[in-house]
Amino acid sequence: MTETEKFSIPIGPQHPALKEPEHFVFSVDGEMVTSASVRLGYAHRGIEKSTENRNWAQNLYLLERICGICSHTHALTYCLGVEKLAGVEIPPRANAIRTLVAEMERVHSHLLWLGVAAHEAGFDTLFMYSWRDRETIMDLLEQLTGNRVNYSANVLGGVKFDVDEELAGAILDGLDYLEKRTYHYLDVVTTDAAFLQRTRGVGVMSAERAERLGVVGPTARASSVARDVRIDAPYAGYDEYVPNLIGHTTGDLEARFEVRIKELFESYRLIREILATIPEGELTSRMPRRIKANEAFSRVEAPRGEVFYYLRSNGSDKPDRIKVRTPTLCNMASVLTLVIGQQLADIPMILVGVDPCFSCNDRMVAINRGGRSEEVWTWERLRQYGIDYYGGSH
Amino acid sequence: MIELAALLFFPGGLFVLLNGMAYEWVDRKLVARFQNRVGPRWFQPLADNVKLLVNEEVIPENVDARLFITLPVVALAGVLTAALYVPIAGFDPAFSFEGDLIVTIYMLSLLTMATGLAGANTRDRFSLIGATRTLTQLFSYEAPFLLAFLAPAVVAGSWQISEINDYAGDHLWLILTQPIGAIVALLGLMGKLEIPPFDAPEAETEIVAGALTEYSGRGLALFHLGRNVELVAGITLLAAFYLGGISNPIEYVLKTLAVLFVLATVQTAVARLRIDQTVGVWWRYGVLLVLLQWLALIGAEVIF
Amino acid sequence: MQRLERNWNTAIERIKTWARTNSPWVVHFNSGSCNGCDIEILAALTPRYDLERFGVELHGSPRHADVLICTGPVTRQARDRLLRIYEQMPEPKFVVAIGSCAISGGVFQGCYNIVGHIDEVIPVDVYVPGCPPRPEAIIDGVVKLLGKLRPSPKPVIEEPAG
Amino acid sequence: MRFGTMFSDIVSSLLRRPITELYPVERRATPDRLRGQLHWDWEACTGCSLCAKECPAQAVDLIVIDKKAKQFAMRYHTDRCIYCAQCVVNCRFGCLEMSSDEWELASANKDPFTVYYGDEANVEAALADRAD
Amino acid sequence: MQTAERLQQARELLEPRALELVEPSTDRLDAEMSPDSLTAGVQALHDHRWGYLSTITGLDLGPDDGRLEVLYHFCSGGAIVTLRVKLPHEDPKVPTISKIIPSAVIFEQEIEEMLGIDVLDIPIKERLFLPDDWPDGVYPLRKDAQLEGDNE
Ligand code: SF4
Ligand code: SF4
Ligand code: SF4
Ligand code: SF4
Ligand code: SF4
Ligand code: SF4
Ligand code: SF4
Ligand code: SF4
Repeated sequence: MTETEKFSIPIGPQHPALKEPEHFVFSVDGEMVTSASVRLGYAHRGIEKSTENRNWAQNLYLLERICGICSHTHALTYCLGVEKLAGVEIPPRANAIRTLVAEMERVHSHLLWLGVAAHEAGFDTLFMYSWRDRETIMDLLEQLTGNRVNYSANVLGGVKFDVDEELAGAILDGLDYLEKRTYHYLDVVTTDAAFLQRTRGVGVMSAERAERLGVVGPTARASSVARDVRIDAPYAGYDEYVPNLIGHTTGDLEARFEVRIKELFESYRLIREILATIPEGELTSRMPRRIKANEAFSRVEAPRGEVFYYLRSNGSDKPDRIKVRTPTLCNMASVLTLVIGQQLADIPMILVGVDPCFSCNDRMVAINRGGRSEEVWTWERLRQYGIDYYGGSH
Repeated sequence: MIELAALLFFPGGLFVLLNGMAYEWVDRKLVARFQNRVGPRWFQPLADNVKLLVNEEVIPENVDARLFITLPVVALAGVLTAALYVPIAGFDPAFSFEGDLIVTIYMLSLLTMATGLAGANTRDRFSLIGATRTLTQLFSYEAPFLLAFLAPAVVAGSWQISEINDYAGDHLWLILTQPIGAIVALLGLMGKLEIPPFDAPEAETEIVAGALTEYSGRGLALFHLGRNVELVAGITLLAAFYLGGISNPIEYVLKTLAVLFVLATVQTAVARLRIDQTVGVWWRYGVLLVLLQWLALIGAEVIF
Repeated sequence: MQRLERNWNTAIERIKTWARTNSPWVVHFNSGSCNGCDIEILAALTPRYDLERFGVELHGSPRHADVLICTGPVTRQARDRLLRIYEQMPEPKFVVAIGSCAISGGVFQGCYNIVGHIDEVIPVDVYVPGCPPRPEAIIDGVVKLLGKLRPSPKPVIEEPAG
Repeated sequence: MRFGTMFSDIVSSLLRRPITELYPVERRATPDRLRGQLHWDWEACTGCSLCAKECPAQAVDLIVIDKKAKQFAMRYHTDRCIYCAQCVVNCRFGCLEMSSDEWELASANKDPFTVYYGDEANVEAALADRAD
Repeated sequence: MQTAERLQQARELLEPRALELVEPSTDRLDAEMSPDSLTAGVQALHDHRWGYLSTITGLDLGPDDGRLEVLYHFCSGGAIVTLRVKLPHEDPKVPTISKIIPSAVIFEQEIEEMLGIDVLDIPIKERLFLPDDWPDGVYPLRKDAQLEGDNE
């Protein structure tokens, strides 16, 4: 096989669950992967450029809508950055409320992920139940913030709303229920035979590899890389409400499930702590409309890993440049490099393994031999190929 | 004249179709209830099928149009024929002869074959993969499935469905004496119907809708109906053989619904198997178990 | 004789309409949304809201679907895909635009990679504003779509321009 | 390793009523904070335009009819609005409010999405202005 | 290890190679690099396992300054080290760092596409974000880019 072969993994353009559609292309020399690239851009809207034409307040809502799943994370990262730029200190109560919403968002996001992952594995019952229980936290978020997704909880300089006794009580009740259910899900993902055969030992990533590739979030932590911005560089209220780092050593899919579910318990604990000890005080500080020329970084731990913002102001009421780095992009970058120099047969495992979301990974591969007829490879066939290649010891 | 009516309306044709839709509803409703939701209304399958029938049927380019149109008809005709040999609604089968069991089982496979061919014919990549998976799966469960249905035939000493039915009615329920066969037959039926965990051939998350991705309108409706009929015929056979025979409508309803209930439960409680795992399960355990049971049966014959 | 024929035709029409309004199968396309609307659509299928009550089934293949549910503003890269999916659906087909950005561009108005909103690319039957609309509001949209079909079945939608 | 870990859920669901809420037949009460359609109290408005200025989606316009006499109308697009409440925060005179009950805005055409607020004469003036 | 210690370590690594070092705040160290010394700086951080590459930011400093700038952000715990490279507006070139840190490719692709910065020897040249029919030579993140639709 001397010709260069190209694989491309088309990701269903219509995709009810989530995530931007992406498109992988692998070039292969014989058995060896020589290059890998990814095509993004189906959901590329040009947000970064548009921030330069909008004022600081408008950008808050634009950036919040980079992604509806971690919307609060993006809004929070932006607010923290802008407040740093302007040198504004926000009241402690506002900080606590921001942290509260962030943790509630983590709960919703992890439950969502559990459901989607189960759906991808063909376990619709688990999907239905985890989403049923997720409604509990969605209701609470709606009661607290006024919207189920894209909460718009933040304003520059603080938050929009307060928590009172009654709401706090409702949240605590909701948590009690969720905690019970979470124990059950932990049990399911760690013991269900049918489910484990899709996750145990699949997509293993060693600690060293994860470390070097700059993988972030639960994916990194499942490979025993202790990386969590909430602990490393506490922001908002996290210096008072300190999460414990949840790690795992095996680095396979099962570990990633376990890490995420165990993080839920941490979030429940933090939420309870916040509600018990929330400081009194104002909700907002005054923000200037124009911000002097300056630059700042802002890092926040999203449910899927570190979000990184670079912000630069030039003295006007609009930013000069805002750069957004999302965790998914970061983990994607590591996939691409992980496969170079690997055997073709390893690709599926690596893809499934590194990416925190599987929606598109379990799809298929088309091979184009030197531009001639397009031969179609299924995921299964590729996997089968891998099994055969390694002597069928599977 | 009466025979023609039997063929077209009762217990053949129309009745089986309606029965099939009703059972599809029961199945979907049960799954919905198991998942703590309300689920579809009672006329849902009817509405679905009528809608598909009246909708436009798109015939994609570069397919063999004649095959594209005839395959669904063949599929439905096949299973309808199979249904004629099965004691639907507790009445004696419309037709019956020595050896009709084998014919029935093969007629039931016709649907799967047609699905596979339909997928291969459309040349869409998802369809192709779906077709490959469908056929792979067919070849893996066919043998154990057949063996599981032949075991009752052997003890009854006949290859005729009505006689095995009578035998099962007179003796201890075969599910007690041949539990392994019963389980394998049930799982085989699930494989045939491509319901979870054996739904890899149409895994929506992976290959959209498998072999039938390109079908719309009438063709899709016929495949759907075919599936429904297969469901009825399959569980009727299962109930007749393993649950002590079916001799009247009441028994029919109770026993087939019992099988359906088990079917729905299993399907809700498990995750999908990958296609290689499906094949593995069948060849490694399915065949082995059935053979074991055969050995036990032969042993029992010899001893008593 | 003529009356009989007319009655027969209206009866057939009635049955068709009945079947269509009771079995809307949907396919979903995200042409650049923030995922917010998409997760709410998914949520509408789960036990709490259970769209299957109305006969809604989510299908992966546009060939099986009667209703296209669109979210998000249309990005340059996604435009052709959107058109292609719409063209693949068999007649009669309907389109529901979910979320403010699908209707008007919402917060993304003016971004350089946006070509516009859904109804600039394909005809839309029902609009559901919100950012994102709650699952109940999505159900409300579906119910309004079905209501629209009911009195007189809408004839074939004209082909999209462009 | 066990099979059927979800079995307990399945059994308990079979015995209980489904959790599904029967919307639109039954309509659950919505939380007070829910952000639905925007409403404007024109009597309190001073015409500062701060609401329109920071709206991220250009969903509100303040139409000045007569600046001296403080006669204004407001055009609001429910289909552009992203329900973020920045305008509510911005208005120092408390003229803006988001309804917690008007969120079923779906429509088969786009006409209802453009809403005019203001007293009758002003709305008419604004409409006439637009017609030109 | 504390943030200050980490920054001190980075300072020692970068001192010999940087044009200028500043600490704008307690958790940051900015190192001004020339395009030629960039790889050496990255190599030094990489060899001593100092943190991970968080992202690469490209920016246009505007008509007054007339230059482009590329920032390489490295994070380790709470510390952020930024290597800054200033480039001319005409014909900007930086070396690739993907030989050292392979996962940088995606970020380098992005600055190429969005700002028209030529990343020398980058292994992949394909489009990442922009649509297939995007005109060549239009770089959306440059201040002088003429973009339709981007009005307001
Ligand atoms: S977040 Fe990324 S993909 Fe989305 S608009 Fe911005 S640059 Fe494009
Ligand atoms: S990581 Fe990014 S894409 Fe993923 S859910 Fe969060 S914001 Fe959305
Ligand atoms: S599952 Fe992973 S690869 Fe697929 S769209 Fe989501 S982030 Fe991308
Ligand atoms: S499998 Fe994919 S296409 Fe199907 S519902 Fe799930 S995410 Fe959507
Ligand atoms: S309407 Fe709002 S939630 Fe929906 S896709 Fe657009 S920005 Fe996201
Ligand atoms: S306070 Fe408001 S109304 Fe008064 S001048 Fe300022 S903007 Fe205008
Ligand atoms: S809620 Fe937000 S989008 Fe709507 S009008 Fe007010 S500021 Fe504009
Ligand atoms: S911010 Fe308030 S007072 Fe000012 S124009 Fe708007 S509604 Fe009127």
